[in-house]
Amino acid sequence: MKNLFNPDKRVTYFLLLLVMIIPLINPLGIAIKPSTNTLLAYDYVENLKPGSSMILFIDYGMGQSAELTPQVLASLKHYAAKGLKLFAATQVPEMATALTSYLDQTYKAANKEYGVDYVDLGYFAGAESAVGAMGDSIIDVFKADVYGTDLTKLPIFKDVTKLPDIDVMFAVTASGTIPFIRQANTKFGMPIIFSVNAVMGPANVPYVQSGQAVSVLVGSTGAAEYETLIGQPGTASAAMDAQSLAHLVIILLIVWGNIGYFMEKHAAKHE
Amino acid sequence: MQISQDPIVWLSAFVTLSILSFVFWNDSPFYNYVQSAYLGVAAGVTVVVGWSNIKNQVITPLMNGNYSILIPVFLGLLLLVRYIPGLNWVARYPVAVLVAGGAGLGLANTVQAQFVSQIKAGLLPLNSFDNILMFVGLLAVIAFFFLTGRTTHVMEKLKLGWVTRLGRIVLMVAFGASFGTTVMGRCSILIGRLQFLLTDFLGL
Amino acid sequence: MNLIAGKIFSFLVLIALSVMTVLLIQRMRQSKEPVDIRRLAGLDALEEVVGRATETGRPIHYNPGIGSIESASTGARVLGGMEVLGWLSFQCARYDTRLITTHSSPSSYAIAREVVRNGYVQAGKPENFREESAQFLSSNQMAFAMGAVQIMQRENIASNVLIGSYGAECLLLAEAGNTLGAIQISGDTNAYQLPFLIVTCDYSLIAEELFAAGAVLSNNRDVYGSLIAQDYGKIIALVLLVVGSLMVTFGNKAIVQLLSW
Amino acid sequence: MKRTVPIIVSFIVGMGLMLDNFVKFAPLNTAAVSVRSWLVIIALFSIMVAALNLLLVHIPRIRKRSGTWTQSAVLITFMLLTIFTGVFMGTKNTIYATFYDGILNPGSTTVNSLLAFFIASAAVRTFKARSLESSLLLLTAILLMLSNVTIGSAISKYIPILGQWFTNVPNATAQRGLIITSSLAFVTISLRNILGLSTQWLGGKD
Repeated sequence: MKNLFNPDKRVTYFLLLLVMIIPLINPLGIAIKPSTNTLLAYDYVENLKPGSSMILFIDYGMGQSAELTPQVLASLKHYAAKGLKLFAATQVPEMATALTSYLDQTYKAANKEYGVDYVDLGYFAGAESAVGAMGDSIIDVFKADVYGTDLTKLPIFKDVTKLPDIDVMFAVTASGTIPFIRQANTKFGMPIIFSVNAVMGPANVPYVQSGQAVSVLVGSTGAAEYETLIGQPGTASAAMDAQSLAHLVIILLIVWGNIGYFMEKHAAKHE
Repeated sequence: MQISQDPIVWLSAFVTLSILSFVFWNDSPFYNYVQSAYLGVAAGVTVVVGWSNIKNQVITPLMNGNYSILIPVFLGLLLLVRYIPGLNWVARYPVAVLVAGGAGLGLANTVQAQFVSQIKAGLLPLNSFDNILMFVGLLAVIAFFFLTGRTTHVMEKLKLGWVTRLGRIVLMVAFGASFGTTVMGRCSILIGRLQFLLTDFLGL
Repeated sequence: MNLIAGKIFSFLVLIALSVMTVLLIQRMRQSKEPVDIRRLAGLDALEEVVGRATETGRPIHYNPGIGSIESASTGARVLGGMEVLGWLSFQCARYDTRLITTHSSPSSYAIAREVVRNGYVQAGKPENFREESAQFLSSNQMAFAMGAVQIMQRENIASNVLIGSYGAECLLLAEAGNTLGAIQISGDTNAYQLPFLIVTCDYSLIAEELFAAGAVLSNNRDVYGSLIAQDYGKIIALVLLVVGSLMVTFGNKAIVQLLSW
Repeated sequence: MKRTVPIIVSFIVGMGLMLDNFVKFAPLNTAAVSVRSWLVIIALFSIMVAALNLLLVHIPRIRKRSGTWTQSAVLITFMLLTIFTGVFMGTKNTIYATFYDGILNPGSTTVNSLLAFFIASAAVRTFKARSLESSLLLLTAILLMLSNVTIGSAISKYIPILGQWFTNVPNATAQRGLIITSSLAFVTISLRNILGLSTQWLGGKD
């Protein structure tokens, strides 16, 4: 009785791997229907007039990139198509090089002009304190872009010196939304679109309801929905079938474990 | 199926499989040494990126005559003094500025961003089932977090012990929601790795 | 010099909270009043944790998690855990029960070693203090978790106490303790890890309950004072919510304007 | 000099940056702007110190050949190689790029992916409905798991609707309660730091 309901760990690992690999090789093609959160973010950007400015903050480590990078790429393709001016920065050192490649895959690929349509500000230390300092002056915090050119010489900074001069913030975070809300939305009412790793989705619903955040996109499901909306299915959409089956297996494992638990408790009560 | 020719893809496939071997073989040497290599590279990248920032944000401005930057640079260098025995108390000054600066910036907006704004968002007209449920649930959760005798004795006197239990139950729904969504996050990272192995490496 | 519009109410709330916190901490430092906290399931279970270990002769394992003491957000939680550890080490010294603690940062290792040795000194048995009671494993999350799991399995622990600041490693620690049949108490303020701790552990201290338990066990006057101030802050929130919601129901937005003043 | 002055410094900096948000007072506001810009530079030095601190942990272990010193040796060699190529030959250099794309990217992602395995094994072994609370938690979790993925709406169109309702009503109100109460805890802890009532950040005894 014990090991039937309490299988060796490796059994569950093989089961999980199997259920993920099969749909990756031949997808089941279950339809992806965008949820309200994703539509909120997408529609907000659709209604921005061309030439509006957007600042992107990458606040997640390389370990979370599988979950959050698909959303960054989907959103940046959308912003490039809408002709938004993009300021991009990251507060995680190891993501500086990755940020450059994300910009190449989206803004450069849409042959936008560096220094005019987008700028790569690279890494900044100080997390929330630095975002607070950017409220005074972005140029003073960074002084130069990733390539070392003085920011004042870049055309994109013609009428932008501090954070409030930028129209919208897109914060992609695995550590917390509050630092961005505190230093940008609370201080000068800057609209913020968030993409968070899945664990933080439910905890940030109150900030959308209170209007402190435009929307909170949740993990890879949000990315798959956004890819569907911009009509460019990518890695997140391809992963959705594997996600569905993996979730089913984990639910069945929980139920199976609990059946064993209750039978054991029932048997013990009758001894 | 044609396996990729790119050596970097081969290296990352080797790293991926070595670390995955940990799951089936707890102290696999592959896992131990590949992980050490990865930790070394991660620390190295931090120093490289940090150094390029020091060049852009400290050295170039100093050479252009912006000497006001000497104050934070001096405070920053004091952090290194921590390793000289007997002098480590000097490092407390930059730490004081960092800790107090962060606390001050956080304090400045926390009350408005979290306390006041979320109370304002909680002021719902009690004319629908959802709004009434949210109103009672919010009061119960806040009452659950009464901890000291000064408030909990009053609650007992007013026979409101059930409010604390209701608060705990409503909290369980929130933790259940986070739990369920966490599973999605963890799975998507493993699926991302399998996608890399199947498509980029094996070319399926 | 004038106040910035739209932030005045928050400023007043902040001043009220600051004055309450400072006054209550000063008063609690002078008063002899014992730390009076509402019943906490996790706190009462601590006796059971020590009792189970003493009867079976198997050790208790404590682990404060991956959070570091230096950082503002995790430091307070690890210190709360260390206060529970102080009580645990005193009880273990009294009943000659073995206590093993595992750590991911040199600073939490050093402080824990001091706390446990102090427990043995207070119990009048300084010579019984053993090195195993504080072990530094690794600062890498996964290596740290697996190292602690191996020690738990090798020592066949009777009780597992996970009170501190955790990341994803708490799932590994709690699962290992559960499969060993150990009685487990957990506590953290991190809302993202609490679901896992609640489902896998017998008793859990939820969010600020952790600080309350620490204050009771180590008679920490400052924490007790600030907990009272927080409770008064919650009363302010409840009054605003009840009055505000009733007024909004009848179409009167006065409280909403007050909050946005 | 060793304790009281740092506490005074933290009081001035903390109070200054806090008041700057509420009060329009020219000298305070301009001073706060410069202090905020200082924080960025000091934080930059502190991450460099933290990274170099690794050398102080691992090099003695290599010299003494104690414990897992071979792993420490691998760690330090890769760290120094990365620093050398990155700083002197630039981040576009092939060795640096190979380390970045071939070791760091797969390494950190795969270490994080291990957690999916541990959730699967914990699902059957430890996620038990022990009490009313853990059963409520597990039931909500299962509903959210189904409504988060595409198969949920394929099974029945009510699952996503129910999932959305649970997320936007009971979950939202509980999270709002958590936000309000945790902000009070944050305020008291930050105040104790700024006012020097709790000085664990000072460290050391003297």
